[in-house]
Amino acid sequence: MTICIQKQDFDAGYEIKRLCAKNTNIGGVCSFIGLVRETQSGSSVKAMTLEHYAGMTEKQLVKIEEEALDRWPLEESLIIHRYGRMVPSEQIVLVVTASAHRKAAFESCEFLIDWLKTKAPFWKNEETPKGKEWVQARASDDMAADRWQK
Amino acid sequence: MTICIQKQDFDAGYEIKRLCAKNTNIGGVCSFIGLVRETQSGSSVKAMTLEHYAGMTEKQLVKIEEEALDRWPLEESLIIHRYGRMVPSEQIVLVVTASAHRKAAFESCEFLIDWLKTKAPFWKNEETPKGKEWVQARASDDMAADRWQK
Amino acid sequence: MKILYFAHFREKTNIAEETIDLPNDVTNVETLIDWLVERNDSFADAFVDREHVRVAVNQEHVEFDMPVKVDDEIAFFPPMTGG
Amino acid sequence: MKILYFAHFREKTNIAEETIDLPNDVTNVETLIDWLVERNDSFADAFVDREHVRVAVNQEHVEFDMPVKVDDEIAFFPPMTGG
Repeated sequence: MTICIQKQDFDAGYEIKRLCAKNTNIGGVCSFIGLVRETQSGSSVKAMTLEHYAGMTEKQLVKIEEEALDRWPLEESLIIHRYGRMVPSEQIVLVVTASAHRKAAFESCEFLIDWLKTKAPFWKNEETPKGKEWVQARASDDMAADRWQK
Repeated sequence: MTICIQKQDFDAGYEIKRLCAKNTNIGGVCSFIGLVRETQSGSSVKAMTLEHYAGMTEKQLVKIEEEALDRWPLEESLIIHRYGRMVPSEQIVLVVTASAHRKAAFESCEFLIDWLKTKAPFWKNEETPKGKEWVQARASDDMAADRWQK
Repeated sequence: MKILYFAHFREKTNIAEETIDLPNDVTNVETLIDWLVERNDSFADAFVDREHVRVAVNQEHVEFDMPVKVDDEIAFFPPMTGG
Repeated sequence: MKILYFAHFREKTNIAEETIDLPNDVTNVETLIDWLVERNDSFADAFVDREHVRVAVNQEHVEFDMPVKVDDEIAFFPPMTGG
């Protein structure tokens, strides 16, 4: 169970490999990488800057990872979330979950990313031809997060 | 859309990176890695040998990947499935799906692995202290695959 | 009381962080916002759409009826867009 | 007609692949299995639990009522356990 909030890029393959090394109980590893897309709601994005609430972010992420560990029989888990300025194709976030069985790995990975989208204190600011704009929260993301409510 | 049936191991990080390179429409990449577990239904596994039906495997995998592309708006997809003898912790299979949005990436990745578990012509033979045994198909895997029936 | 402003709250108020004395009549988040918007037009503008104001007290996401105390860290921000 | 045997079918029959002439009375998968189990005890044993026999004709998974022809590739195997 590891949380990293960092400015620098990450090597997803290295992180996945390191997470699973030597744990022979792992049968399935699910990972999700979020990337900066060039096209967002019709306009072209030159870059995106992610701002976050240092302190609160770490605190909230530790809590949500604990909840995931309560709900699913996970062997390992990892969240890396970047902040700062990124251009299209750059990696923003990595979530990795490892379990004996694939269902727990898939569900917990999706749970964590749905949660990050709506409950972690990050805000995206996009540079488009129209200027800089704060990305609006999306109802579909709220709905995705709500379905995990017990 | 790539299919590899191979004996040698793979580098998941390299494959994911290569798949997404230069495609700035990708917003989310979901991947699943299946590993050999040391403990299976109570007995300890020393090694596992995967046999497959060369020819049919490739044909079936191409079809199922096409079905995934029909059902979800995928930008890229990749399946690597190994055969031969593997020891605990070794990688068996890699499925990667990339889409503009995460929901399509998660669903199609889970669809492909559920399908591989039950419909791709692979058979696992485990070496345990009791001797070599063919792994029995599991009803839970059939149920997981059945929920994707249209 | 320490107050942090994120995203458009920081941009509109031109303040990232400030420390203020607990004003009279401020007992909870709602009354703190009432007090802030009286300061000037920038604050009034930042908080105009209260439905989209999110708040954390001591780094926990809370509702507007949450009591606030003199040594609290309060943060205002729009709905989150991480991931 | 080419017949392939996988997993325990290969082990029990001791045959991975064979080419046979299309026997009389064999019209579909079901009647082919009927003919095979008459060969000897190993074949009878391999196919004893027909509910767990899976078959492909020309590399397509099919049911037992699938017709078989002289130039087909038939494969017998247990339920798949890939992934």
